[in-house]
Amino acid sequence: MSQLFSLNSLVWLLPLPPLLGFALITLFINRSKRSSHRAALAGAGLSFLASMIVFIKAVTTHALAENPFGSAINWLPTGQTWLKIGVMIDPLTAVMLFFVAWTVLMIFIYSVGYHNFGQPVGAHDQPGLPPHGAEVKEHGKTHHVLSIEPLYSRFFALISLFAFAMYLLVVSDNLLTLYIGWEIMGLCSYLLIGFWYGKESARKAAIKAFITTRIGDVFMLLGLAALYSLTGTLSFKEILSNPQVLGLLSTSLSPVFGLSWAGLIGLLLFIGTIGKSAQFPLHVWLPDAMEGPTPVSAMIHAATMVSAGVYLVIRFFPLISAGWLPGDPLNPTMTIMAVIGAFTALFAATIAMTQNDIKRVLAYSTISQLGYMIAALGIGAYTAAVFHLVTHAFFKALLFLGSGSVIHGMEHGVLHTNEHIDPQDMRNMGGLRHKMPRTFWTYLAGALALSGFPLITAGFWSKDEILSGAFNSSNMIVFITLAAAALLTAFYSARQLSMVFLGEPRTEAAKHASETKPVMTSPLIILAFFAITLGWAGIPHEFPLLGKLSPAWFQEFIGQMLQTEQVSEGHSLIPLITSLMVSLGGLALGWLVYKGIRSAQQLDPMEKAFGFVFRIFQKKYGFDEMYEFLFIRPAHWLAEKLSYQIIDLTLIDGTLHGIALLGVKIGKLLRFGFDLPVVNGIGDSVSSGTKGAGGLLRKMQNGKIQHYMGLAVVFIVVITLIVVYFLHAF
Amino acid sequence: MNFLYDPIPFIINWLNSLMLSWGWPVDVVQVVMFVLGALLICVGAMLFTTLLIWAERKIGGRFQDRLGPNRVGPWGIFQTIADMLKIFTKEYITPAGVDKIPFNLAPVLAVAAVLSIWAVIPFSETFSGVNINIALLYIIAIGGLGEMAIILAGFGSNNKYALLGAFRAVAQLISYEVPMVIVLLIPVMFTGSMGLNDIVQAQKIPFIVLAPVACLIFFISSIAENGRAPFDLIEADSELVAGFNIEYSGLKFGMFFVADFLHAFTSAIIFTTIFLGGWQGPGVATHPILGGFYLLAKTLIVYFAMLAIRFTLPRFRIDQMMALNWKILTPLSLVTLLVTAVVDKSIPRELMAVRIGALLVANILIWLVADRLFTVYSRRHTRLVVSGPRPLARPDLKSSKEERASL
Amino acid sequence: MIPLWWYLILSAAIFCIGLFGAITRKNSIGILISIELMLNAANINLLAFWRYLYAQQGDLRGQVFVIIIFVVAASEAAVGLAMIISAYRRKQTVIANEIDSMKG
Amino acid sequence: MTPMQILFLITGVVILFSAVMAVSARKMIHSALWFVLALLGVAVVFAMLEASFFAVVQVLIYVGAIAILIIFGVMLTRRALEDNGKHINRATITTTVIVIFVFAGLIYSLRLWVPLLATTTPLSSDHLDVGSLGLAFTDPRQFSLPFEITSVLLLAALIGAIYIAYERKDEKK
Repeated sequence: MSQLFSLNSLVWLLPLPPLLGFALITLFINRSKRSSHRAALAGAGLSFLASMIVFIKAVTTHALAENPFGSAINWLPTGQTWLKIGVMIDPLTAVMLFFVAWTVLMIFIYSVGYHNFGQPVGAHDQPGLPPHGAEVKEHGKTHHVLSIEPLYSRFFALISLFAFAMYLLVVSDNLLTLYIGWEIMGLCSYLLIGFWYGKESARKAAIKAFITTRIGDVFMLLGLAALYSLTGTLSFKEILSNPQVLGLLSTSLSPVFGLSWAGLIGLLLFIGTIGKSAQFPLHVWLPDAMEGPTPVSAMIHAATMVSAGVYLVIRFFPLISAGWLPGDPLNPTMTIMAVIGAFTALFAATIAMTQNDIKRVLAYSTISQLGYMIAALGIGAYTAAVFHLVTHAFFKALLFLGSGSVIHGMEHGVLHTNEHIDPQDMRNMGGLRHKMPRTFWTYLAGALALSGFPLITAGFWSKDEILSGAFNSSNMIVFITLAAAALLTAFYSARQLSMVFLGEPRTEAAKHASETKPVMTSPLIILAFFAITLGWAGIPHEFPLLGKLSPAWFQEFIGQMLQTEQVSEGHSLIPLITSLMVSLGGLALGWLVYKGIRSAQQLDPMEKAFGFVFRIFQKKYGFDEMYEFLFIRPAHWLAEKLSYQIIDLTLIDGTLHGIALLGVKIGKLLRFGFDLPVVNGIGDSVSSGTKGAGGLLRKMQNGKIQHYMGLAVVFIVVITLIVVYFLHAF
Repeated sequence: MNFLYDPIPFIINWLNSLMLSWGWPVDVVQVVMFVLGALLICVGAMLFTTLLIWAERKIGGRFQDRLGPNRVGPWGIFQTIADMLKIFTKEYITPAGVDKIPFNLAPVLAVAAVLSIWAVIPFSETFSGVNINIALLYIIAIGGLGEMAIILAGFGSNNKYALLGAFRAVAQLISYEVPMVIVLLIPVMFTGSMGLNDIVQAQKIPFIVLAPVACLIFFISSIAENGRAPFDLIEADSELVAGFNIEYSGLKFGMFFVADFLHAFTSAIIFTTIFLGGWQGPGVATHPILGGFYLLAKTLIVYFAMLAIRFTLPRFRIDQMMALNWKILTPLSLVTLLVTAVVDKSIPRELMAVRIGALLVANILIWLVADRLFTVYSRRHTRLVVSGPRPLARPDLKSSKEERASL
Repeated sequence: MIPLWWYLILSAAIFCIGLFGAITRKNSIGILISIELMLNAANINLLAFWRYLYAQQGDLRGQVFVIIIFVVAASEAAVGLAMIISAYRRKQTVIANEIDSMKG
Repeated sequence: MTPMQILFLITGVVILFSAVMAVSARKMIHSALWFVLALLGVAVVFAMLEASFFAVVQVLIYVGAIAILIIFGVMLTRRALEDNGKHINRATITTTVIVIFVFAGLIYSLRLWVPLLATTTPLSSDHLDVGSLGLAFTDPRQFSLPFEITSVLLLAALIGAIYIAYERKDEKK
């Protein structure tokens, strides 16, 4: 019994409740919207509880990294060996579980409100399109109010499946189940981006996301296969905690680019991360993914799924950095990571600066922040990356949910005023701080955390840690790039805050926007709490004044993961001052520039000032067009000309037609030469013979039982006579 | 004195040796002895029956608050003889259209079937007609012949009512044979033999103590087998004219009549033999003749109980009778058999007191449970009787109960 | 003593009479009776063989066979009569040769 | 000629005569009654074979059960009895030939068989014990399986007979 309820089995069971919820909703209770979200919430809640128990147990376990708990079982026989699957809880998993559990549960709760549970069914709503709102007659007047999502149950089924996959990915102790979770998440991402499949843009975005991430996944699968064929195992513990294996991998040379096997595999896995975490150049899918419902954006495309990419790199950091010690020059894979991460951080931030869609800004911001983490890993700032991953998950989930709340408020205004404007366009907003105070304050907390507002926000501590790491490992280019990106981050955060909440309402809809329901705002408050306080778990020792108060718990906890004695990044004043400057400066600059916008039609002040550069940023450097020109059009052309016209129509069809014609000829020959005269002749004669015999024998089969009996006796007598006289049996 | 203690075997041995001394072959002597014995028992039984008929009428009269036969001889004791004479002298009417062979065979078969049973009954430790080891089976088999007689009578009469009566009778007999045979397995189980003498000898304690429920079931079934009240639907004088024997007259009817009485008495003997210890009693070991008297006394007590039932209880409806058999007696007998078997086998023979106590307790438990179940069942299946207020002969008077209360 | 072959001849004769009846009787109950006769003939055979060839060795197989045949005969009579009555109820006939179609 | 042999001959004649009557009587009920007589004769034969248990069981099962069933069946199908057509069908002569042939064949095949002339001595009492048969039926090493199968057959026949003869309400005309 104790075995059954042990922590170990709890870890095994941890991902399952949402899967059960998914099955339940899909198979049985999808007719009832209430039962659907109850099942989904119950699933998420159970997993949440389990995660918290596991987390607390993990935190209180001494030297968890050396003795992670979990177990493995044989799963697939592969020749003489077994492919094992199992679960494992080590410090990294524990913190992943912590933020995944919290954000997932918050987003589940939030979704109930976001999809307008309890509102009437819209008369013109159709499955696959966002609800248009319903008309309600009250006191003799007709109100337009929000209407419930038609595919409500499907949504909860899908996010339950997604939550299952995420938990599976987090608790697995091997690359195989991680990959399974990874791919289920890809599928869920595809389904949820295309949730409103009635919209063409949503369908296209879904396909784009699916194909783009698939490119990364193929490389990741290559890396996985290489790893398995070289080591014969996919278990993290057996690969990453085994100096022998790591040493072998890092010293043997691979056939590509002169990289070591460790480097090559790391690179291949990193390409998977590029796809999943939307790093340059595979970043194009993430902004389009904003076509999905906002909880989806929050959950999949900010807090969890994209984090999975970073998680993979973090998990395989020992492999990627095999043979590298802090202070050494970076090895090729790490260099690539640092370059791509830093570049993505800056590059996405520039685009984020220019976007007008509230969710798109956040989407590019996400890309940028993920770039931060990758860059941090590239320069070896391991704990800083993990720290930023956690804090980012909270404040970015908060921001997305907040933006959803804003959109909801705006939609309410739009329905109320019948104004035909885009409720997601920031130019149409303004002054919402009075209308939506709870949303404003929580959003403010999130935005400040994003921009790294000093001391009181979690983002400051984690970002500061990354900047110190970059500075102290003397990768000045990376440091400067990241600092610039941080400046831009603060700038667009301030821009967003100013455009959305500050100033005066620029449209009628904004004037009539209203605060959303508690079921949506209470998750915001909880997440805001974490967005502010979480950073205090990781204040470095060397930080002036505060460092003495806090024990840098987080760094120590995560730092166990590394064999080297690297607890926190070395600290000095220059990065601190830089981060203070960039965050406060960026915020002030943004506020100054955008506080003066008065009308929705007004040209962006930055565009006025910078014109051409701004437009390049706004067009996202033309990446979509470039891909269209470079890959999609040629692919279409090739498909049309080569595959369809030449190969398909001419070669294959021609051959097939030839074979068919030949078949017809042979068939005719056989029919007239053999079938009709010989086979049919025999068959006919057999059948007519049978018929004749039947006609004779029919008289015996007259249903008269005594007739049969008499015949039986006669035959027995005859047979006995034969036996006696001819065989001399007696 | 030996002769007085055990006279019958003494006479048998004497006759045997006498005939052998005449030089007759052994086989012939045996056949003669069999014939003699059969004659003796038949005549004895017949004579006894005349007495029984008188006694029954007399007791019935007492039960029904009248005198009964009281004119012919002292206490009317020769009434039966007079009736016999009357029956002998009556005309034999053979209706047109009867099937002669079955019609005439039936009464003979009826009496023969009952008398055949007497062949196996142990009258005392040393005297019984034939001591075969499957006597119980034989009794049941002979019961089948009795049924055959009824069918023959019903069919041979070429009369609708007779046929109907025969059908009813045979249905009843066959049905009640089922629980009877099942509970008969219990004494067989206790004894390990189907021989009646073995069964009696095993009854140091009568089986009525060990298996009271089985005993009760057997008693009820044997009354039903006799076709006596409350199971007298076969004859149902007031309903069916007379049942299967309607077309019979004279001595043929008399034979059915005798068979009926004899059958009842035979049932009582069998009951006594199987459940009341037969000839067992104090002093039989040294004075076997006492056994015959014990058997007779016990049998008469049982017979009296049957009479009491006959003259007090009203008749069943046919559906009630069938329900009693198939829904109550048969399941109850199966359960009893099962429980008794388990209890009996699980307690060693040496612990006699424990065994008796356990069997008693088990039987009481079975009875309580069955009683509870059947009460519930019968309440649920009570037919609603719709009737208005009872008409009063003199509505100006209050009902007697109220009257009494007012006094 | 009676030799074995007396029994065998008796049983063969009963069997042949039963066979004759089974084929010639029109009434299906008559057929049933004839079949029972044949089974009885078999029983006589079995018991006779048991008595003469096996009883001294305490071998019980003949008796076991007889009991099984009793059971089979009883089952056959019960089911057969049930079928005859059922058929009679539908077709108002017990003539075997008139009951020659499976339907109805 | 011992008395037993005389008894056997008498019994045999009775059996054969009543069997012939049973298969040839015009009235079905007479046929059934002759059948009962034949069965009683067979019971006597059993008794002569010192199988008294089987003699009694023969009476119990055949006379007490099967014969009564058959008579019931005859009575329930009485309407068919009253038609006065031929009671045996056309194939009588052919069948007679066949049956005589079979009988002759049986006699012929018995002719040379050695144990045919076997006689035996009276059995000792322990061979007559029903108990040993009963034990044999409950002994798993002997005949408990056939016994169980037989009881299942009996149960199946019971249920089947009830089901077949059960008059369904909706079929009543």
